[in-house]
Amino acid sequence: MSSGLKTVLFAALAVLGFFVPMALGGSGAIYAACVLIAIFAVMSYGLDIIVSDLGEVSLAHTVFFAVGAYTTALLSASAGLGPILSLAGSILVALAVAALLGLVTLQLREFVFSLVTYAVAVVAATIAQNWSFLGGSDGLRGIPLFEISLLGFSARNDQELWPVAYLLLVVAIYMVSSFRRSKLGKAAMMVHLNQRLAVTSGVDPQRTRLQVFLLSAPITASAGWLYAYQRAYISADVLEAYFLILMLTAVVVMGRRLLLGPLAGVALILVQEKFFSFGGYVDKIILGSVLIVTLAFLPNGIVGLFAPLRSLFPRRTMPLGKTIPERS
Amino acid sequence: MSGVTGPVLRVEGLGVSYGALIALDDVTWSVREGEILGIIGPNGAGKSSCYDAVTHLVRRRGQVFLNGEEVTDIAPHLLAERGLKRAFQQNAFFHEMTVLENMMTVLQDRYGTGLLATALLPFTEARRRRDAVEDARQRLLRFGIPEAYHGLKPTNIPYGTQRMLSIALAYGSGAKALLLDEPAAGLGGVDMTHLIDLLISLKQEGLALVVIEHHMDLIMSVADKIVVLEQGRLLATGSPQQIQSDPRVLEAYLGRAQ
Amino acid sequence: MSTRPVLEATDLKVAYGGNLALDLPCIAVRERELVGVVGANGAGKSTLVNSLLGWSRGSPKVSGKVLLDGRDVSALPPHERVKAGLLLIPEGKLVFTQMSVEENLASTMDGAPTDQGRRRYSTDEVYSLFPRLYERRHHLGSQLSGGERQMLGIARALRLGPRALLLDEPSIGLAPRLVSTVLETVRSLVDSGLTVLLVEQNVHAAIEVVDRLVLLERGRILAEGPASEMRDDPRIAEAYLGAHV
Amino acid sequence: HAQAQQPVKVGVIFPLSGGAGPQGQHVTQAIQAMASIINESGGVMGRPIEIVSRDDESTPAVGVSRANELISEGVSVIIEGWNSPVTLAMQPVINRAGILDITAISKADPILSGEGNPLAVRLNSSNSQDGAVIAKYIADSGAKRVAFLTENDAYGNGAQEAIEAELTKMNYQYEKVAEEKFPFSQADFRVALTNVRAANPDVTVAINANEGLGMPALIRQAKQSRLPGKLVTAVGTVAPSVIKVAGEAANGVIGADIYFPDVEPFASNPENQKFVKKTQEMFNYTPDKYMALGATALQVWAKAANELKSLDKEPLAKRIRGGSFEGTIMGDVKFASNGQLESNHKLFTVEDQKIVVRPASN
Amino acid sequence: MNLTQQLINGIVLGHAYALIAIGWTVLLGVARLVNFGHGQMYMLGAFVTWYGISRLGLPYILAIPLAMLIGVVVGYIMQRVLLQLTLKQDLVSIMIVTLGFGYVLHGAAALFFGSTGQILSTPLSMQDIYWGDLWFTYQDIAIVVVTILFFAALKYIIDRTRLGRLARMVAEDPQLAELAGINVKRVYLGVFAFEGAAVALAAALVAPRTPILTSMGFEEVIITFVVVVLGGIGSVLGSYLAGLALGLFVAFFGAFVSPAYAMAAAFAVLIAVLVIRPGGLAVSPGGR
Ligand SMILES: Nc1ncnc2c1ncn2[C@@H]1O[C@H](COP(=O)(O)OP(=O)(O)OP(=O)(O)O)[C@@H](O)[C@H]1O
Ligand SMILES: Nc1ncnc2c1ncn2[C@@H]1O[C@H](COP(=O)(O)OP(=O)(O)OP(=O)(O)O)[C@@H](O)[C@H]1O
Ligand SMILES: [Mg+2]
Ligand SMILES: [Mg+2]
Repeated sequence: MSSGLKTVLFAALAVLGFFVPMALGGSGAIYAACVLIAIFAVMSYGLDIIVSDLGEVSLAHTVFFAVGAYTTALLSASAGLGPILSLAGSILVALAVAALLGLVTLQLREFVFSLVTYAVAVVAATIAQNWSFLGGSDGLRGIPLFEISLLGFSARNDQELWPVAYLLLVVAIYMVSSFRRSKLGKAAMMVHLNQRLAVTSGVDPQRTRLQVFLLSAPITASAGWLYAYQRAYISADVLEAYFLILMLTAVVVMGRRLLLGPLAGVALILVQEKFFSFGGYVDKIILGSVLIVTLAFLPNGIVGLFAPLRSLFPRRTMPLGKTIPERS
Repeated sequence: MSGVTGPVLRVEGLGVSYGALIALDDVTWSVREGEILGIIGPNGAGKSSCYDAVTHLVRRRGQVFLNGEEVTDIAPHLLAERGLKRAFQQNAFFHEMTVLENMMTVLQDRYGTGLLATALLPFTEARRRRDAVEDARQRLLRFGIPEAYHGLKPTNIPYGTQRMLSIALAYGSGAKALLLDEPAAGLGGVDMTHLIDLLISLKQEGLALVVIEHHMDLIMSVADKIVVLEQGRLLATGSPQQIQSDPRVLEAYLGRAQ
Repeated sequence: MSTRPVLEATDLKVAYGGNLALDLPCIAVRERELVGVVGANGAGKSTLVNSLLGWSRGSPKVSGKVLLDGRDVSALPPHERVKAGLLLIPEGKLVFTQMSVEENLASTMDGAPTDQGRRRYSTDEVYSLFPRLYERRHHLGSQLSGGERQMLGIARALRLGPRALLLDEPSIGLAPRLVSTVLETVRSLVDSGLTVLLVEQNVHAAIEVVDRLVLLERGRILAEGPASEMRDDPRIAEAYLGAHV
Repeated sequence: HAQAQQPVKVGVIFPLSGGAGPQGQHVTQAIQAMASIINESGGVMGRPIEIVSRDDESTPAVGVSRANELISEGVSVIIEGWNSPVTLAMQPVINRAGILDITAISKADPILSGEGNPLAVRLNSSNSQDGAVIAKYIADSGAKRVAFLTENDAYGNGAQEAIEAELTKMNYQYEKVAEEKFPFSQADFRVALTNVRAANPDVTVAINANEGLGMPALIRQAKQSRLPGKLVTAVGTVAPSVIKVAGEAANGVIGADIYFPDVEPFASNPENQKFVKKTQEMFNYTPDKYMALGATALQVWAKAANELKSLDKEPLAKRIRGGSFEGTIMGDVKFASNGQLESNHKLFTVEDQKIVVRPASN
Repeated sequence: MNLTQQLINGIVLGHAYALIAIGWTVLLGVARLVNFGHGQMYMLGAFVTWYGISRLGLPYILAIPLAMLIGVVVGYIMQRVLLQLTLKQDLVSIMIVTLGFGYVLHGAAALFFGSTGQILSTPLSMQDIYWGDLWFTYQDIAIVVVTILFFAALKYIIDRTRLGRLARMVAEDPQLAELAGINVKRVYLGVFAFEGAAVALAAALVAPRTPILTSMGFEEVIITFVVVVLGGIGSVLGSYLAGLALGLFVAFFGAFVSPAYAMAAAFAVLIAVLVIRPGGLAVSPGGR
């Protein structure tokens, strides 16, 4: 498919996507679900470029999510800033944290990397739970409604928040796809697939890793930003395994390195959890089985089942786009 | 070919040790543009280590000069940016990408667009990508990798062709000095002739080439100058003729005269 | 030289995805025979030796019959064929880089039968074949030079007590004097009872030592015959004009 | 005739799985029992109550989406709250939807701060109420060397502060010989206990809301490590379920609580008798404090609704906050103006694995 | 006195950590595999032991092998399912599939054993030993002894025996290992079965120290993770020392600072260590 055509198709898709909740009947529950899906998808895209492109499994992305959420809570509730400013704030703090984390983990690979990032998440959770500045275990309350006065925009419920959530989602996806076509994206793949060759081709692995981190963190953080407004309350639970598992699953379940994979993954999980829930335990068994079956028996992920649908999930590789990269 | 200036690549007193083992000791050579320097020597003589030393992939002693400018302390990837490229003895690719994608990837420094540019000017990016595809195809063909293989994964093409691919990847978007480690290993027949033509044409473009080779017919036919290493030491330097007739070399390396 | 084929393959077909990479009606190696397989890159030499073991780093479709000492091993997985004495030294990566030379040589499946015509070389024997390995015995595989790896690869195979040995381009990366050494070693192994199928790019060196030569082209046998006859076969010369400029 | 009418939906959100799952299920059952009691006596405004129950999995994020579900199912009231963070997360969502939100158990003080829900109502006793009774016990017992084993979160620290505040208020002279904090999930207290034991306290106050795991473990290990002095547990942390797990070790533990099915004044309270009987026949289980609170929540709301002939949040909340109700299973109850149910505590000792209320106190 | 008691706590804790981690040490270091279902397998081991003793009325000494047997079965099934991914060395997928198994195990166990806390009391855990002020149980002694023996045996097997070597060969290059006559799949299955047995044994010995819940296991897998990486991936001796160190650290940090922050502090230290020494405390023989 020519890239021009692709762009057009995506534009069309992007426009259509906005009307999905209405198409589904536009009930409160639908909007609530769609907004959450959008938010968590954005959260997952941040992780996606680390897992799929850098080939590392970061377990610290809940931290970036939390950074976004807490910064927003503090700036909006305590400092009384509006959404735009709190978004800016969230991104700045996220960048700072990412830079720190990136520098610390520059040398680390595979399991060690995963463990250290996990350690960071644990320490972060402890801090969040005990530091009264962050509300301790009671968390931060009183986050105002999402209101941009100079646009006269205000979102009292999920339906009114949907445009924001959807915009954020589209931007995030576009950023990810741009990243993957950009120099940086290619460099990430080179470092991931053959570091030695990457170096002798003029790529600086450490700089690349750092830059990818610095791109990934704000994406996840911006999800935290909107989540804070949507939930109006933030506590240390945003650092819990729930979100981590959600992210990881979403990134891989559809089949790795699909542009729309994480979105579809999140949608799948949340729809099951919200509308087809059989109670905590059975849900766990279902989610677990889905992970096992898709990853172990469907080499191309769930999407592999619907080959025709492929065109909607363009392979995240270069034009010839024939290959299905497995390893990470 | 421009008038012969100073050497493109010069190494002085290069030394590498792995723990107790001294793999390379006080080795000096240089190569001018449009020149092919051959490095030969028994297995384990330190040839590959010499490359690792030049490209700063190992801790080493001595100095390295690129275009007369000292680059001893420069990071490996920057050396590559400055036009010092190398191939490895063991084939190296980006697995999981097709041959063509491999080639495009190493052309990023020429065709790649920055993140912002990609985001803001998608169509420019698309155009550059199309150019990249075309250029990659041309380069692959030039390095003797037939169209039929472009869609395959590197591990799925014949070993000989894999060799050529590694060279193509190493050369990437171009270089001032190119270090090849046994390019002819596993090559034969037409591929061999192809390699020779390739080396000659690269040389004629004014590239400074260093070639480690065990394939005497090849090296003797293309090299302008040959360095012989043994046990990490410089055993002899000279023209192919001198080397072939040098008794020490015969004894240490060539065995019964070819 | 007895005439009973130790290793025999009939209508061997190998296809990668769609394209047929190998199509041999029959190829056989007799007791104490050294058969050389030559051919241009991509001719299918590796595919041939790999498919005799049913082994590959890719995912080919293999069909056909492989007989070892008259016993059909086509159904066996690679490791079983190895146990049966059919050994392959692949091209490319052929040593365990995370293990010392010593461990590489120790890493054999013990207790495998050393039945008729199988001789398992002792560590000392392989060290005396390749003194360089002895010097490096405590180094990790990753620390070996290209040539040292080749030697280690061959040495490992000998330790496994081969009945029939498949060598895929052993001279790659070897210094000229070693090339002859290695090939002569192979020859002497054959003389001492081993049966070898040797894939070799360097036809001049090969033709010196082999009994029979098989010339592959695009997966098919182009020519086949005793080395003596093949030596001045035009097709060989033409297939290898590149080799000596 | 009530059956003809279409039912009033009541949303119920508690953890039904995970560590707190069993208790959450019991509370839900108690509420169902109360619902059928109410329905038998005419329901709410002549309409039967229909319980719509959800599992918050002790996770705020899940709780919020469950709340959203119930809202879109059109429930008239939501009774929720085992873990404070989950309650705090659900409050704004339920509040914005304009639905009455009654918190049954979650203890955190901010629940009543009005930020999340200006019309909050909570039944379980607050830390400050609890502090008094424990402090009183310490003073009465004349213990001088006091040690604290405290869960290191808002609840635990709050509870300990409350107790100490009360003690100083009574200006009772004592020495805090040890203070060990531990995370909620902790199950191995050997290290902490070693420190406490070394301090040789007269009384050790254990504050641990982790009924499933932490509290029984703590009780057992305290016994094994031969902790000197008395072991006093924070109000409402030693339910029968805890004693069941802790086994013998629980004997001698002292605690306090606000409801006991078979102790005066509850024992003779007909409403309570009805409730106990109902739960036993429906789920053959004798209700504990948590179950009673859940049931009372529903009962109070039903009374208010029937009285005002309305299901709207505003009037009902106003009626409950600062109001009082007669003839609930907890007797005649009164709510403070901030929505906190006022309760009175009773001390108890565990004797051969049964709760024995001490006549002494109150 | 106090310090000695804390020392005992630390030593027992440390050996418990090491024992829980042993399956992973082999998995990760020897075969380059991971198992995020480790924690749930620990939970399962604990509950099977409990079920054997309190429901089937087995003696403790028979309940342990029962738990290990179930562990082997679960491990085997997991690897059977994972085989393709394993051969591809697709670590990310392996991580997540095993995570999925953890989920399934948790859900299933909760449905089968119920989600109320249980006390797994064994003849050993019931018997306290008091030396003056000092307190510990026979269970604690058993943990320490078994751990030491287990690690010694494992170290010997991996470094000295053919079995260990086979596993390491497979770990590095399965296809090449095939050419050395090794049945690669069998080795992978074996390693995972071992993991199952090992973690079940750990559970049967360690779990009696605290009440057990079907929702437990998260802590365990994390501790294991720490121990294995800190010890230097694949280094048997390393993980033993790392486990011991972690135990003592937790005990003394708890003693002098506060149990509340012990784990976080341990993680902080871990980060520091790994940033300085990415290889972990010991350097791995096989592995990466
Ligand atoms: N990373 C390393 N650690 C320790 N020793 C090494 C390492 N790399 C190479 N060596 C040793 O250094 C010596 C030189 O190795 P090198 O690869 O340079 O030889 P070479 O000249 O390239 O041989 P060949 O022609 O066989 O490739 C060899 O003896 C090898 O064993
Ligand atoms: N894994 C694979 N997947 C797809 N095609 C393959 C694969 N391996 C080999 N082929 C194809 O099979 C044909 C024969 O390859 P093979 O490696 O056997 O050639 P060769 O004679 O060994 O060449 P060389 O001398 O360079 O090693 C080639 O066309 C190659 O593209
Ligand atoms: Mg070399
Ligand atoms: Mg080949």
